Amino acid sequence: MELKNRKLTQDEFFKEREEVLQQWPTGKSVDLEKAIEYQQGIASAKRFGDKLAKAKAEGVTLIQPRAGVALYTEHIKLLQYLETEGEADLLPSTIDSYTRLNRYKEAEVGIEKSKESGRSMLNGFPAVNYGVDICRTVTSSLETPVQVRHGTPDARLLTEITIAGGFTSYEGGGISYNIPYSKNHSLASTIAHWQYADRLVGIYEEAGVSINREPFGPLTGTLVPPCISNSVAIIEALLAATQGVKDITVGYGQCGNLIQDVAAIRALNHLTREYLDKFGFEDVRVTTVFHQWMGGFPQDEAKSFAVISWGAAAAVLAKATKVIVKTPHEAMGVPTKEANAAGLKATKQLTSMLKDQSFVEIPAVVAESQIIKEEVTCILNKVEELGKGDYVQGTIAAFEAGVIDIPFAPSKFNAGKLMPARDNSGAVRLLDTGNVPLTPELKAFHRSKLEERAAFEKRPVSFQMVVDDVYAIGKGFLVGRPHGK
Amino acid sequence: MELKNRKLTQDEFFKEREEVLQQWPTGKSVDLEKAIEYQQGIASAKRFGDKLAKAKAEGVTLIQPRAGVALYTEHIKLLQYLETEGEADLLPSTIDSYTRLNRYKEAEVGIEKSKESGRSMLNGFPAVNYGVDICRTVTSSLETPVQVRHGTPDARLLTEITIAGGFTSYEGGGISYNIPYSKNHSLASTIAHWQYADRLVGIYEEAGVSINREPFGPLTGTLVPPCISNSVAIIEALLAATQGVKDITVGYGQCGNLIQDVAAIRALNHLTREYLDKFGFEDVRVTTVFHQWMGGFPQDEAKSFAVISWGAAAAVLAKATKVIVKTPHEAMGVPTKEANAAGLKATKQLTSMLKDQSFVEIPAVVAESQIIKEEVTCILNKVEELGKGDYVQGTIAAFEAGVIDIPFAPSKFNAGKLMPARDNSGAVRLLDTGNVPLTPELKAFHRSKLEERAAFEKRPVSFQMVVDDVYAIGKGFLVGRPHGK
Amino acid sequence: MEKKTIVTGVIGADVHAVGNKIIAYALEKEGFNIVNLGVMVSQEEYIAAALETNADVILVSSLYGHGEIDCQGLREKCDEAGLKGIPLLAGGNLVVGKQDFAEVEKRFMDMGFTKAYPPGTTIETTIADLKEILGLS
Amino acid sequence: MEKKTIVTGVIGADVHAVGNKIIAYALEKEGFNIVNLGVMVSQEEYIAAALETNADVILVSSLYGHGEIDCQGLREKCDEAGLKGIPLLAGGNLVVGKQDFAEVEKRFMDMGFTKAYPPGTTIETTIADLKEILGLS
Ligand code: B12
Ligand code: B12
Repeated sequence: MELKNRKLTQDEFFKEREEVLQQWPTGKSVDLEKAIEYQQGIASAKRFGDKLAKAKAEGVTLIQPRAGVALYTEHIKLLQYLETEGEADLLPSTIDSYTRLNRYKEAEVGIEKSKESGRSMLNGFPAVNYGVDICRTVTSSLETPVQVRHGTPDARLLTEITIAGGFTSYEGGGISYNIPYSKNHSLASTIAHWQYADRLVGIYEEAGVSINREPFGPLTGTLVPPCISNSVAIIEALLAATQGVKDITVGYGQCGNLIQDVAAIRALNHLTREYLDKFGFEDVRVTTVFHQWMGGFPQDEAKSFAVISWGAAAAVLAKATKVIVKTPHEAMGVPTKEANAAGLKATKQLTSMLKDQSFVEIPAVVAESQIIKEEVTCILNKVEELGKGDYVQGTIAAFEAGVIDIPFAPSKFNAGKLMPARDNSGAVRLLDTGNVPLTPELKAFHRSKLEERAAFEKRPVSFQMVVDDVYAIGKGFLVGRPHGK
Repeated sequence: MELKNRKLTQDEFFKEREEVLQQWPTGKSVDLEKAIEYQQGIASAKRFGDKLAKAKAEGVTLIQPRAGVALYTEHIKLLQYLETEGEADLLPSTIDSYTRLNRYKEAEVGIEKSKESGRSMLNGFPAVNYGVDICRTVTSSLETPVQVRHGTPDARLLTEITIAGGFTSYEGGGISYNIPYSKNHSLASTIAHWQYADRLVGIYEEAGVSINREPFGPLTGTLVPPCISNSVAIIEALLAATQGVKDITVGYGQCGNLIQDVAAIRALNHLTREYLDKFGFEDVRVTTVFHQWMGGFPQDEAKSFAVISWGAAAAVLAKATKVIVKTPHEAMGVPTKEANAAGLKATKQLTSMLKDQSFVEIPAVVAESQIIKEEVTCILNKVEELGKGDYVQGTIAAFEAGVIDIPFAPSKFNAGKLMPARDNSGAVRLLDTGNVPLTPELKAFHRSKLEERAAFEKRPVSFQMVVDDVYAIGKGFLVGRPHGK
Repeated sequence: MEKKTIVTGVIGADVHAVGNKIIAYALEKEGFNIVNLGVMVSQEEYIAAALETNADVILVSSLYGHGEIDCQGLREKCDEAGLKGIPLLAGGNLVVGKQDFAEVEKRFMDMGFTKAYPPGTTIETTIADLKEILGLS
Repeated sequence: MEKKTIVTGVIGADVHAVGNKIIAYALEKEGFNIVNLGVMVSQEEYIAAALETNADVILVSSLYGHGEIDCQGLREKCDEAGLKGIPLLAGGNLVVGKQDFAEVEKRFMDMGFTKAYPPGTTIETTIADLKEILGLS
């Protein structure tokens, strides 16, 4: 059957489900009815969506770390520590890379090796191997809502197990957990897998249990232009809503120029609402997440604190509903719990201290967000056109054609023709628009911004700028200037 | 003779000088001619003013720590460490509190006790007790320009010794090192003492040696409204220029609201230039310094990093010529060298990363700085009026009348009638203008800003807001809200 | 019940005025009779004020790091002046640098202080302790 | 002088593509012949590519923390495939978490790697070392 953007039927879903639950022995223990009952018993204070809605109403920005280790007892201790010592408002369980690739056998080895060596040999929490009950042990040990964060192209079994396991929010999407995280998965396959995951959330919704869903905003985390990440987020929001999801948090990864960063969240917030409304999803709740700097980090911990704090400040000034927090160990490896808590506390300081300041409506931000909106509209119009009105078909065709194109993506289904570079103030612009269908005016705007930089640096606009920009942050800068500039 | 704002004659200066050099035995070793020669031998790269001028031309923000310990060998090691490991662009020698109060005997005890106990029992470097030669040992051990930073009402001997000792910049002023730092010194006495210090710098200037001078901008560091700190900085710049000073850095301590902070530096920069020009000092060079948060700090080190970083960001976005850096130990005590370097590195990360972004000309900043300019003009017009055109007489009268009034100042020569409080976005406004001669429009502006906050907090505008604002930062906030707001 | 009297001030050559003003304001609001000597207070001034006002407690602040030097001998001088046993509290940033507070506390107890407080002591703690020391709670 | 050939790639289930693209670009610019396998490269793929192109070095990146597991046995497989002695370099974020690099290095040397590099190794270091290993400098 042709893949379309339409709600899976009960038949389709439950037929597929039989297979999914057999992918690993722990699948057998998922009982949907009991799981719904279990979820219904979770108090509002521990529900992700409720806490986000409250924050949105109050205009404050919540803080959330990334964290996950191999052994579940250690994982609980880690999350409890981040909750108390780290003052986290929201908690994660970051899933390990083997699980993300459905390599549960290797995850099992990782668990065993971790037990032996006494240190976590996995880069996250292997939820599938543990199964429903241990997940419930984890989520019920905490006062704070917990979300599954991963990067899994085929996350169907993980979704089943973790939602039954008491998690109340779930990150990912058919595009955002494919193109930046995978090499060989076709978009058709991952979109189908995520229709399943979203449909499962829809079924919970229909039973009165609201699970928050979050497309992964930052994509590859490196020089991703706001129009690209916004377009992907909006598409995934539409796809999720189609399957019955009612609570969506759209995200964006900090690029570093404050005006552009605030503008990107502003545009994302407005456009997601507009597009959902346009397709009849007026009842879907929208919140936003700002990711602190997702690219390469400085090695030095003090310098990392500065990058973290700058991200915290931008998140608050943009009035994002939550901010995902990095740690002073970012450049080194998975952080210790102390380093994780330190990143949180630095962030909390600024989400508190700056909560009464907003940059959302200053003229420069409004102007920049107007540009992003125009760009996104160009892209999404083309997606609709290519899909003849269908966003799934349109998206697949758009990636094929390079209409949506994510810089530095490992996927072979990504065109890789778009070339981003920073302008003279550090905002991310398009050096080569590839096949992204911007209007001539918009293209000229990007070009002029880069010419401005080129003039300042006394060199032509060229690919060397892109390379310099990737290296720049390692040297402490945002814009990669030639020597002596 | 009546104290006036006029250049000291050679006779007056050298007569006074005889006395000054006798205040402590090390005074004898100051030989002005040889000192000028010594200063002439200091290379441009190690001269404070030259490095500032270069930074101003390039539009970058330099970083400078505070640091000083009792034993000079340790002091040298400390500064070398901050230079290499801390990546400081400019260095300080922070003077201890006994020296600041001319209690050289107690400083001597402090040196002895430090030798015995192996830890610094003084909160700074006792330069007078050490004398010219040891100061030269210090300044010549470093690659970077070094400044004397203190808080000394009568700094005449300290100035003589340290400039002869190779320091190329000198902080302080007759108002800014009196009212926040002293209880009983009359303004007349400290202004006279600082005329001496400025005249000495003028004599060096006339011999071709430029010493940078910096009025202490932040004053008490706590809820100081920009119009007050700007007025004091401009007056001290005028007084210094009158004595022949040619290189002045005017300063401001972060209040926390980004728009107001950038606006304050903008207004300070413009107005200092204007007033110097107005009085014929077109040849005086002006640069600016932004002080990271000068009030009470959070106890937690990670949170301190956030406050430090936010100050660094504001400094760069305001395009200040340099930023004075706090440390993660601020709330605890004089920092270790590691903590000091950490504060510097966090700051360096942002002065590099954000150097291509400026907020100086955004409309909200321009509007806010317009208000500050109007306020300062009101104050300085009144100072001129009270002094019948003489800024020294005018200043003394202005403090007496509360026309200039510094919140939380310990000095009995400060009126203490002005009452600052934060508005709903955290900008510092005037709850009670005391006798500060603002126009009715400006008063109404302040009032309306505070009424806005009062309405939000559902309580009347009152002194409790001031108290809440002082406590707020200890709880992580800028604005001290009543419970549950 | 009669109002208790507390002498407050910042000792030595220390000019940190903010905490002092805030403490005085808060304690007054709490119903204490406050004799605030402000900043740069000598040992003699504390004692004179305590004698004159028949004070129940002397609350010494020191922020600038020289507290350890400035506070030496205060207890002895109190004893001599006829203020034997008067509670002496010290707080602020009592020593130079970040030091293990247990050790700092010990040094101040050895000097005869009733209690010593670490940096960042909240006004709530200060009030609660004062009430306990004065038998008010 | 003949161009030296280097096989590059990110091992295992690792998809961190940025460093890999940048390294390939920089080494090519430096005059090397680069066979870039991209991300998610298996041990077998490295070996096949090295054999096919008669490579002089295999440069293994691993960022995501599982490098220690993924790299086990690579040297033995090289030996078996007839690539005895081929320089094997590993770099990136080789292990989970912030660990003492001396120990990490030892573990990789014990696995038969020629050299192992800590996080944040600059491209300048990478180029300099390659030249030394290949006797080009
Ligand atoms: C961007 C990024 C991502 C992007 C990657 C997008 C993409 N497809 O490329 C996304 C968001 C998708 C991502 C995902 C994940 N990531 Co990631 N990611 C990063 C980050 C922030 C930057 C990496 C980067 O691009 N650096 C810039 C490039 C230029 O530098 P580089 O890759 O380090 O390479 C340089 C040097 O290391 C050296 N080098 C590299 N290889 C070699 C080899 C040799 C021989 C030599 C000499 C030199 C050398 O040369 C390069 C140029 O100078 C790092 C942290 C960091 N470094 O700051 C984390 C990091 C690598 N990620 C990490 C993790 C755990 C993950 C995830 C598992 C979970 C997660 N956090 O989401 C998934 C993994 C998915 C998978 N299966 O691989 C961890 C690894 C932990 C560990 N080792 O202990 C890190 C360290 C973050 C952290 N502290 O937790 N990530
Ligand atoms: C503002 C400030 C200044 C202003 C003071 C303006 C003024 N006249 O008031 C200025 C800039 C002038 C200044 C000058 C100096 N300062 Co200063 N200053 C500060 C700062 C940032 C905040 C102090 C403050 O107002 N806090 C807010 C109030 C509300 O809190 P508080 O005073 O701590 O009081 C609270 C508690 O401690 C407690 N408390 C206080 N006393 C007592 C007593 C008892 C018995 C109890 C129970 C509780 C209690 O209750 C209060 C309310 O909660 C502190 C660092 C910090 N704390 O963040 C440094 C700090 C106190 N200063 C310091 C120093 C060294 C100096 C200088 C010598 C040099 C310099 N850095 O410029 C000069 C000293 C001049 C002198 N002779 O005293 C050091 C002291 C170092 C040490 N102890 O090791 C500090 C800690 C900064 C640092 N880390 O280096 N300073």
